[in-house]
Amino acid sequence: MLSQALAELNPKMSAALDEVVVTVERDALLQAALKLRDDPGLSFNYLMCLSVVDYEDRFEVVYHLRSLAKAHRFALKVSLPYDDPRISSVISVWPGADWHEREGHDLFGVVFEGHPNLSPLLLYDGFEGYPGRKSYPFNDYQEW
Amino acid sequence: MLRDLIVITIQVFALVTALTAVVLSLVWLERKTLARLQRRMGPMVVGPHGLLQPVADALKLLVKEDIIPALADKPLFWLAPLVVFVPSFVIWVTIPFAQSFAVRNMELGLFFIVAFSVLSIVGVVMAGWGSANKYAVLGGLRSAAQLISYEIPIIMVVIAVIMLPHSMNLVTIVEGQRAIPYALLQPLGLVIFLLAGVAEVGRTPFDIYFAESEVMGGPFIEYSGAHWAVFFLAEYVNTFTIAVLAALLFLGGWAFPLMPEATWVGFLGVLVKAYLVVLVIFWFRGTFPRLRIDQLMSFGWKVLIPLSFVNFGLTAAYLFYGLSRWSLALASLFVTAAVAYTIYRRMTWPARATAEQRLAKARAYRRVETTDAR
Amino acid sequence: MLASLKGLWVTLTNTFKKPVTAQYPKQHLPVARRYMGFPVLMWDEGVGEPYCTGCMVCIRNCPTLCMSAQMMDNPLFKEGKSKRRKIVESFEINFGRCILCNICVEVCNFDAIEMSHQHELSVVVRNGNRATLPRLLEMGKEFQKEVGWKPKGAEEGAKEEATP
Amino acid sequence: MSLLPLGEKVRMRGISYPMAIDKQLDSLELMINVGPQHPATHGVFRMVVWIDGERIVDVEPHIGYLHRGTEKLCEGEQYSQIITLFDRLDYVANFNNELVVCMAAEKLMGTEVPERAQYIRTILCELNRIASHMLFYGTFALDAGAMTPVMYAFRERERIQSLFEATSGARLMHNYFRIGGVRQDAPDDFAQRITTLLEPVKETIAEADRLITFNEAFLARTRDVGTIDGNTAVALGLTGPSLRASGVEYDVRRTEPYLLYDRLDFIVPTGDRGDCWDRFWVRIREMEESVRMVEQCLQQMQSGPIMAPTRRIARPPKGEVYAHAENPRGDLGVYLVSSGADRPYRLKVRPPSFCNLMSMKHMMRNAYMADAIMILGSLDIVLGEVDR
Repeated sequence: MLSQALAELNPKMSAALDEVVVTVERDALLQAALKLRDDPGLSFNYLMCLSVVDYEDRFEVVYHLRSLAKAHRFALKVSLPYDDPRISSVISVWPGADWHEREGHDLFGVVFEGHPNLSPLLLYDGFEGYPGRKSYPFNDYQEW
Repeated sequence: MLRDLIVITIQVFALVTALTAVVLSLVWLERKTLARLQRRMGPMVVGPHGLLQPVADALKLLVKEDIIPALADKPLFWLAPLVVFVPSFVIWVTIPFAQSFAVRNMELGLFFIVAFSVLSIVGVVMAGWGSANKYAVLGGLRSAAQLISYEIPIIMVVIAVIMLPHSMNLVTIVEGQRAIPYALLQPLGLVIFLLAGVAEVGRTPFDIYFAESEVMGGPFIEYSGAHWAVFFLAEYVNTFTIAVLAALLFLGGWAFPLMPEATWVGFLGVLVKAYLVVLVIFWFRGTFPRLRIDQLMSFGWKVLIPLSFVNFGLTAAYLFYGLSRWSLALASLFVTAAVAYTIYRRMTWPARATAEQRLAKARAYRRVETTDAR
Repeated sequence: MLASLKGLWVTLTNTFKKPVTAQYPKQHLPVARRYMGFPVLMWDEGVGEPYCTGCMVCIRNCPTLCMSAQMMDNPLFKEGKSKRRKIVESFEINFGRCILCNICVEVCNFDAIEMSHQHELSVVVRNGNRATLPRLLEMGKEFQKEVGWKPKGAEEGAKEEATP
Repeated sequence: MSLLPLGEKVRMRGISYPMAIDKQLDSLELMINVGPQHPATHGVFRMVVWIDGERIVDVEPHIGYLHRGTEKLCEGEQYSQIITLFDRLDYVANFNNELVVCMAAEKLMGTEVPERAQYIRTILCELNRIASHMLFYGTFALDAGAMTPVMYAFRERERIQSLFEATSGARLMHNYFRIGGVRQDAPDDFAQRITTLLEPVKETIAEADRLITFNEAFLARTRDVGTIDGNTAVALGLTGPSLRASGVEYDVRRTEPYLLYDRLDFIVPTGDRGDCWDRFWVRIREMEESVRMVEQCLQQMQSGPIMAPTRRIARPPKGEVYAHAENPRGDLGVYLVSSGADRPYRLKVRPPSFCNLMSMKHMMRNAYMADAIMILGSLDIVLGEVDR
């Protein structure tokens, strides 16, 4: 069903333990998201989690989706190049992505294009660097 | 002339001292009452059962640094506590504690009281504006709206009381209750007086203008030390005033049947009744959540004010047609009960019904689920 | 207003029940047997030395890095009085950093460190609560006396008694 | 008086423009900072509120005052140490938090948790839910201005926490669940203690109904305040009791039973209007259900092992997993990416309060200033979890 719905978007299917993982290209994300939400057979209307993972050579943005009506879930993945982490925002599809995307921008520097307000959420204004990334130094904090 | 002046000075001094003592006792009583309502102990350390705690509090407040915000409007900021404080004390000049136990027994005593009690609103609004704090402004505006609207039911109820003995003199009013306290004649009046009185002194459930969880003390947010202590004093004096007035106007004051007419007995009687009313006010505070400002206003204008007019009308009819006392008491009681039931019916009833429905729905869903599983 | 009257009744009935609070500085509520207070070092009465050998396993496992220790050769071992080849020379726990997580106790192979029942150790200085070896052992002896502590190796399988 | 003098440029909602003056009423919007230190924000949370009189025009929440970088810290800690960090996320529902991270790691390692451990976990999680909802009941009533319920609620919380102390050794930060089981077996008098504990809890829940739930003033304050309908709630990602109050029957315990919830008989109370009172009512009813669940668990519980045979240092295989569970505040998810080491490669927490707080803006539109406090209270946020 998933593969049918997303056929023209060139998805890569895989499975991780108990759930299906679908990877799509980043240009196809919005299209895929709309389809996932609006397809009556899928109706993934609930965005559970949006995480950004830093694999040092690439970023992966993972959307854990759930359909409340059909009671099924899966993970949608988008891979981003490390030096150009831009992705379209899904806030128009799932408004609940708002703060998750701001957090991803805050901690990882992933730019969610189309997000109305990517101001710092967890960090203070003017914080430099992206502390979520693996390259951010870990243990150089000072005890005050 | 000079002798008069000395006597007045002594009297006022005695009054202020007595009221301060009352306030200290009220502070202790409130803390203990609330603690017991909440199954705590309350102050226990300073003095036996924390009896000296209010004294310690007062001392602490007096030696505390008095901070004035840099942007405050200083004259207003300084004057506000006094403007709140003075009227609440001036009222006491005419409140009698026994037949001949008042600083000045005025013929228009009640008029004097009502007229002066309105003045403290100005002080609260001044405090709100003068503090240069947005929360204080909000609180000040709220207080203006609240206190002015709740003056009306109080005045209407007081008028209904005045009609019975045809006098504004508090001594005459109390003497008029020798046979039967007005609380039994006008239960509706007592209820309105208490509710509006609680709103007038801004205690829960009507403590909207200094609600801690919303405006964090409202007009008093920037006050500290002695300034704040003055507000505090005024608040408790006002509470006690409402209680004493309720005792005098409705509960028969010093005049109750089958008791010796000695002055000290009357004095004690008034005091006991006033403290009982105060306890009820504290009890309210320990039980009820507060209303929102618009709900407070609509409760005042749509419920209390019409009701106070009804109370007035009932009393007028009673006097005009010369009906029996019982008819007035019963009619008043009936109106009170009907209004209480209407509010219950409109608020609680639907909530209970929906709650039952939802639970039934949830239970039905569970039953299907379990049979499917098996 | 009937529901409000009901509410008034609830508070009124509670007024005449016994208060449930305790007057803290005067009255201390008992802690459970398992209560995890600050970690302390145990004292081996039989030999007269700490159980701790300074093996640093707790230090490596501590999530907040609040401890440090040093190991030395055990003089009693040379005399043949003790079976411990190495013994702790110095040990320091910064109680201000400790989060009372019990991990050090779990990883310890010698039953040398235990969560005591001590929990009232406030100080006014940041990092002002660093306990060194003598203090830790002192607290440990207190704790041993308080609960009748035995090393877990000795009471294997024996259950902890229920607590009040 | 320094209240925005006329003619000055004002910065509102990020845009700088000349003083907003309503031509007809000559009124202007007043900007108020609610928080970071405000009694009603339940922690260090700030919302900037623009009000027109008492009406809220706009509201902008600001979080992050408590950001400790838990996710990043987790990447540097062993799995056993991560549990201590999770205790500190949602610091009023510690057991539930520990459970999720343990579940994630167990799922990844394929560990089968022994039954007794599962029962102990279920009981403790449900008791913790009661404790957490008790806190909500008290503080929400306190927000509404009633000061007594908070004392009654804390009385019950104390009883529950004393039980936690006897079981795990700590009242709040337990560090009791382990990957593969629990740290220690429950004490001998566990069942008996819980039975004696549940009686006053039940009494307090009934008392809550009598004291405040159906109180007229409380109903006036909460009925039809901060309504949010089911579809909007789902779109905004609301979770937990706040979502169920809008009529969406989504409870992880029901839809994806973890622990032993498939063996227990319980109902999922839902509201229909999605207002503050519904959110309050749903939580009160959930406490009742939790009490019933604990009683059922006690009946079914048997003795047995409490730890699955695991290695001392957990090293989940390479892979990723998303585990979630129903916390008192909603659906707490943990996305765990493992590289096969003894530390997670990436650990993302999906905190329910975070998602609930996001929708606050939607509910507060056109509400009163006093309602804002009620709405914030009804969402039952814990800032430790929002900021992580």
